[in-house]
Amino acid sequence: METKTLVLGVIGSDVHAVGNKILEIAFREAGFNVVNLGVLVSQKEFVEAALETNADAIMVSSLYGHAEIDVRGLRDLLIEAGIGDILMYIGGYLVVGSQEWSEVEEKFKKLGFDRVYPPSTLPQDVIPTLRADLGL
Amino acid sequence: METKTLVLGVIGSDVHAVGNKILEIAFREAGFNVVNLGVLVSQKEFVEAALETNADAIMVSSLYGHAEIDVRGLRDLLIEAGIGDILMYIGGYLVVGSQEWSEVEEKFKKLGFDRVYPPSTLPQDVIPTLRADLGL
Amino acid sequence: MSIQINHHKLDWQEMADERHEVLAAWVTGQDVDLEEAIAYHRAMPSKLNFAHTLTKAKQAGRTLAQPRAGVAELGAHIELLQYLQNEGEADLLPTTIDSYTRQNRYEEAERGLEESVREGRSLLNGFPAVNHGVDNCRLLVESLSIPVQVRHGTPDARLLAEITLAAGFTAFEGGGISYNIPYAKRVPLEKSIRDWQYVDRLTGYYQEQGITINREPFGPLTGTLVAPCISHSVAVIEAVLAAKQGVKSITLGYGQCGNINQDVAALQTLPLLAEEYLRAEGLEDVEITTVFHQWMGGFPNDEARAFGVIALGGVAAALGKATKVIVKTTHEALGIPTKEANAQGIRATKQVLRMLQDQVYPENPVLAQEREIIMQETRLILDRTLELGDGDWALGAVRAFAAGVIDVPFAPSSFNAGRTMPARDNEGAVRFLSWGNLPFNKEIQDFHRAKLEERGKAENRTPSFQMVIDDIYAIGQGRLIGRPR
Amino acid sequence: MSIQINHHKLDWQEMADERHEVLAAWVTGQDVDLEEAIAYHRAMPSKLNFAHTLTKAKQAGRTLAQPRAGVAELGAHIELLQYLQNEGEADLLPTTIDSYTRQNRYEEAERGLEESVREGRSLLNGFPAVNHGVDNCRLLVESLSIPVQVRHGTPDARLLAEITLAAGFTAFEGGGISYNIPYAKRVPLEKSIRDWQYVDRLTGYYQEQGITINREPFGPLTGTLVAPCISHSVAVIEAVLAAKQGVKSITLGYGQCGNINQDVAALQTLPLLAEEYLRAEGLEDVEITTVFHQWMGGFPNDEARAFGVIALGGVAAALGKATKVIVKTTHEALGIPTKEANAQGIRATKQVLRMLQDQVYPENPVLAQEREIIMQETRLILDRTLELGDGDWALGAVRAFAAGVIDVPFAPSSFNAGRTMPARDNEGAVRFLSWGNLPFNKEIQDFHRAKLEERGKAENRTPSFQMVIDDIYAIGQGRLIGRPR
Ligand code: B12
Ligand code: B12
Repeated sequence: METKTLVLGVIGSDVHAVGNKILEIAFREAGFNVVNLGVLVSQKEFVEAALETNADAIMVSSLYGHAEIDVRGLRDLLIEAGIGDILMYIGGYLVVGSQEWSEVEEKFKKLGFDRVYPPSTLPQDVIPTLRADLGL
Repeated sequence: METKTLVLGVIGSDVHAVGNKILEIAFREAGFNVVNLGVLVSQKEFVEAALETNADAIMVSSLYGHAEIDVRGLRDLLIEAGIGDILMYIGGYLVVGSQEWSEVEEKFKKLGFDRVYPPSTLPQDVIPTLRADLGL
Repeated sequence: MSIQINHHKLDWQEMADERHEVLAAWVTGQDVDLEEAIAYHRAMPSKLNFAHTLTKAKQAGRTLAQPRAGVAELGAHIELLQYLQNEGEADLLPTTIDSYTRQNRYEEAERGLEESVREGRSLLNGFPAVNHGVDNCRLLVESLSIPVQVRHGTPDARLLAEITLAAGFTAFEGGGISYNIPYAKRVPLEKSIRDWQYVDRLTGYYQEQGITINREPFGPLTGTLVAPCISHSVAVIEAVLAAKQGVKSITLGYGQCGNINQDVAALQTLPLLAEEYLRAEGLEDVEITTVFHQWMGGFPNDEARAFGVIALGGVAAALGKATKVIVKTTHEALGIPTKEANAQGIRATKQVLRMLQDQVYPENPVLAQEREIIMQETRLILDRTLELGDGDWALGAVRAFAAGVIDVPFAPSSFNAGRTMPARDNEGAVRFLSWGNLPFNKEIQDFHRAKLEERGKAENRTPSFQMVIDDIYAIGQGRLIGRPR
Repeated sequence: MSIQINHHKLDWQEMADERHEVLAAWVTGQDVDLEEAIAYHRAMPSKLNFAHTLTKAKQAGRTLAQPRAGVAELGAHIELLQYLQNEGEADLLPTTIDSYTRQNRYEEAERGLEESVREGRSLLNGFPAVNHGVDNCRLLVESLSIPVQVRHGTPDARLLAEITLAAGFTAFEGGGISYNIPYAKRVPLEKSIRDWQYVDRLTGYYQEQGITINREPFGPLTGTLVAPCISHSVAVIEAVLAAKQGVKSITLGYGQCGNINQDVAALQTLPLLAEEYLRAEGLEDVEITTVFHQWMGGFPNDEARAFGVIALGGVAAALGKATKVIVKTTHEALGIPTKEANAQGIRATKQVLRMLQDQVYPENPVLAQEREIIMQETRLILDRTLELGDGDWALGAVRAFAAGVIDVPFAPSSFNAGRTMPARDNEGAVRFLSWGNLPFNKEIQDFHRAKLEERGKAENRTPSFQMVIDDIYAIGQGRLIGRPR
């Protein structure tokens, strides 16, 4: 079976490292090739890593509430880099405070994400969908 | 100075005794002559005690939520007994559950009470008003 | 009062006339058919049996959570209990009975029920089970997947017991002392004890047919500054009285006083004392479990503060390894809680219970001393009680109350001496400012005196009734000890 | 990295150029006038002084409650803090700084602030104090009647300190290790320690002028299964480093682990260890107080359950006699809390604190053993650290992290070895499944091994990383220990 490559990271000035480590382990155990950029990852680093590793998907985390500001333009950078149609997920505490989830989801879909996950997400909630989206 | 007499009691099938004991002590310390009927007091007992002691006011407690049912007709009994204009207060948890206070107050004023007090009432919140109402 | 009572087992045959009379007191009584009821119980799954669930928890060292709840109308009551089961994650359920039923005023209950149906809100403060009758109660029992208990405060609960046990309830709260002294004014103890012997004998009859019904004396009594020795004495007497009638599953209760050491010590000593006195009567095959009541006195109005009180109750229950805890709600000081508030109280409590379930409150000298005090005080009271009864616990109880040898603070009953005055010591444990006629020896008297002097010194005032009043309001005002400000 | 650091006091005169540079990093820096600031502090009432309030609490044996809170816009932030002061009844206030400021990205903070003003809601997760500048911050300080502290997570907080101290803040959280290892990825410890020596030296300068500013290393680190010996080691090193720069009021922190004995033992040992190592450096006139952080890891979504976690934190803080407790909210797992939720967290906590304030957690052998373990482990780490630093704590800290002698679990920093693996034992205390290079002796190693084997046996599985993952999710899922189901 084909091994798909995921680029993983926590965007912006965000240092929440625990969920990131757990996702890395879980995706690896699920058979993915995981490139974990860790915390404090810039948009540029995401794009470069995806290019370099010929990644199949980008998994963005944001826990600290600034995602809205941090992800703006990321999809455009990917398009510029020629990998505009790469699968991209985001998860975590995406806004400051709590907002209606459907609004949050819509907002981040507009910002270029294929799927948007709330903070209570467990790895096993994502992996089946991810497999399906990657045609596995 | 004149000593006014208060008839005190917890009406109906209600056995909450602690507030009643505290009110007795507080009213006595404030210089009133207190006739405390205790808990489980019927309407008839209130009327009889008021007549016998030539009371100046009746202080009804109800904590357990059935006051609405228990006090109906008490004012009429007092009128029948010829002491229809006696001052009458009620206090405690007057309805089952919590309802808008202004509604509760209005309901019990209609039922013949001159003043209506919520459960968080402390003796010192009542005594000045009582003095004034009794012309002391 | 001419009733002659003693603690011996009632003769089931001789009770026939009395049962007939009891069942005739309200129309629903005629639906009670004991043999059919026993068959009904036999067919019930064991997960619905209260005693069975308690035994499992006791063996696992776990504390179960049980709310209080009851509304007038059947459908609404079922909905309420299902909510507490599913959303509240309760381990055990209650059916709290309304206050008219508690006073055997079934007509007033009927009126309250009718009005409640008409107005679409409960005008009763509980579920009038007698008025609903056997079949309706069975609908309730069958709609739940965990055991359910009758909780009330009824001096004469004979009819209520007949109906609810026949309906498949597997646990029944109350006792001849604990449901009289705090809940009545003029009911003689001879009468209430005898009426509860009826309930216990009925329970014993079920037991003889292999159906275990759990019985639970009401531990907290007036809920207000009741020192452990008082509630423990009542609990042990009611345990002995119940066991004499053939009851085999007994849960003994204690209401949180607020000092963690005292609360843990109280929970640890309660089954020890009960087993000691049961053994002395040759009653060895009774399973004793414990119930801890979260703070039973006045609560803070503020819901956040109330959560603090509730959680602290959960802490003491878990550290004291109570078999179950009766949960309060954040609406306690506001009125009968909504089902949401009730479920929240359970969930907050369960979080605390689970986080502490594997932790052990370490043995230590302060705890040991507290245990020792409770054991000594309770034994002094109980031994004097038995002496007064010439070896009979039922007689002894009546005479002990008359003599003030047992004396419940703030109780409304005229058969309670009301000569003790409890107050908190400088660490918040409940002690005696006056012990009235409690048969304390000099050592114990000195202990209480010293403890309250210590507090007096810290507060720069002489211990007096003002301390008691301050203590009654304290928790509602956000503190444990009513210090002068 | 070419920075040469040591633990000696910085020369104030020699710092002039550096200060100039720091103040030039953002336009608001130019408003800092130290002499004027000192006069401003002198004129402030003592009730606004953080250190003063802590001293009083420590003397009275009371635990104070402090929330976390910060929004972007000044007016809204003032309103928030006033609400927490008046409705929340906070004893101490915070100003939580946003994450851009923490990374010295003042331009992004400016943009976030502007957008927040435009949208009428905070797009920043805190208050960008640098962007607001001295005068605006003073408006804040002056609008409050209790002391306020800067709380953040900034590896290089020099400008933030200059501005907020000049503005009348009297307490400043953070330290060269505790605000680097959990909060940064590529900042060398030499740099952050040096930058925090600047902050401490600045604080020391205020102190020389008679103005006491409280300093507080960040105790909980990553907030996730951090055993006491790790956070205590960092706390003691930062205390020594701060005291060397002339800081006289230091609050040392510890984040709740969840086992009451371990938590109480941690709170009891923290000041003992700090005073021991300060004394060894001849730093005797430093006042050490303690801060307990309610559970810093993942929280339950459900608010009622969260109240349970919060209250249990209050219990440990009170029993451990922490000088203050940092309060969580029921929105912890939902997002930044509303002011109402924040106030509720404080009130629930204060109810618990007050009900326990006069109670003493009794001395006992389990607690004594827990203390002994923490003392031994921490001393092993600290003594090895000092050895690695050839007697210099700053150098020692850098080398200890490089060697994994101090090793914070789950830390994002590349200067942290990341070789330890913590897990709960069978009673929920945090132990080590792997201790990496922590300089534990055989006795301690055996202790941890035995503790985890005991849990493994109870769960019928071999201790492994799955236990760690289970433990991380456990509290959020309603339990302390991540047992298999
Ligand atoms: C531990 C913690 C910290 C630690 C982090 C240590 C570290 N370096 O890792 C410390 C104390 C340092 C910290 C700091 C801060 N924190 Co913090 N922190 C937490 C906390 C309590 C737990 C996070 C955690 O580890 N959870 C456990 C892991 C396993 O879960 P997770 O991180 O949520 O990840 C899971 C899911 O989210 C999901 N997921 C995550 N990413 C992705 C991506 C994809 C594609 C998918 C499919 C799924 C997915 O899967 C993961 C695994 O199950 C949370 C609140 C909570 N959850 O209870 C707050 C929280 C995240 N923090 C918050 C904030 C604001 C901060 C601070 C700004 C300020 C502060 N309060 O002090 C700073 C920010 C520092 C910075 N620059 O980033 C807020 C965010 C608020 C918001 N967005 O509205 C929270 C929610 C707390 C709160 N309610 O205020 N924090
Ligand atoms: C202790 C207590 C009990 C004890 C009573 C022991 C005893 N015999 O005294 C026990 C455990 C036996 C008990 C039983 C019941 N209780 Co109860 N009890 C309480 C509790 C916790 C405290 C009451 C108390 O002593 N407060 C301290 C005293 C000093 O305050 P107080 O009684 O409120 O009195 C003050 C004021 O109300 C005011 N006041 C009172 N009367 C008057 C009159 C006048 C004229 C004025 C001016 C002022 C005034 O001044 C008093 C002094 O400050 C309250 C809840 C709470 N407050 O936290 C529930 C509460 C009163 N009980 C309640 C209920 C429903 C019951 C039960 C029906 C069922 C049950 N839950 O088990 C039974 C009823 C039995 C019966 N037939 O009456 C409900 C009432 C609900 C409602 N009305 O909506 C409450 C509010 C609890 C709840 N939230 O469910 N209870």
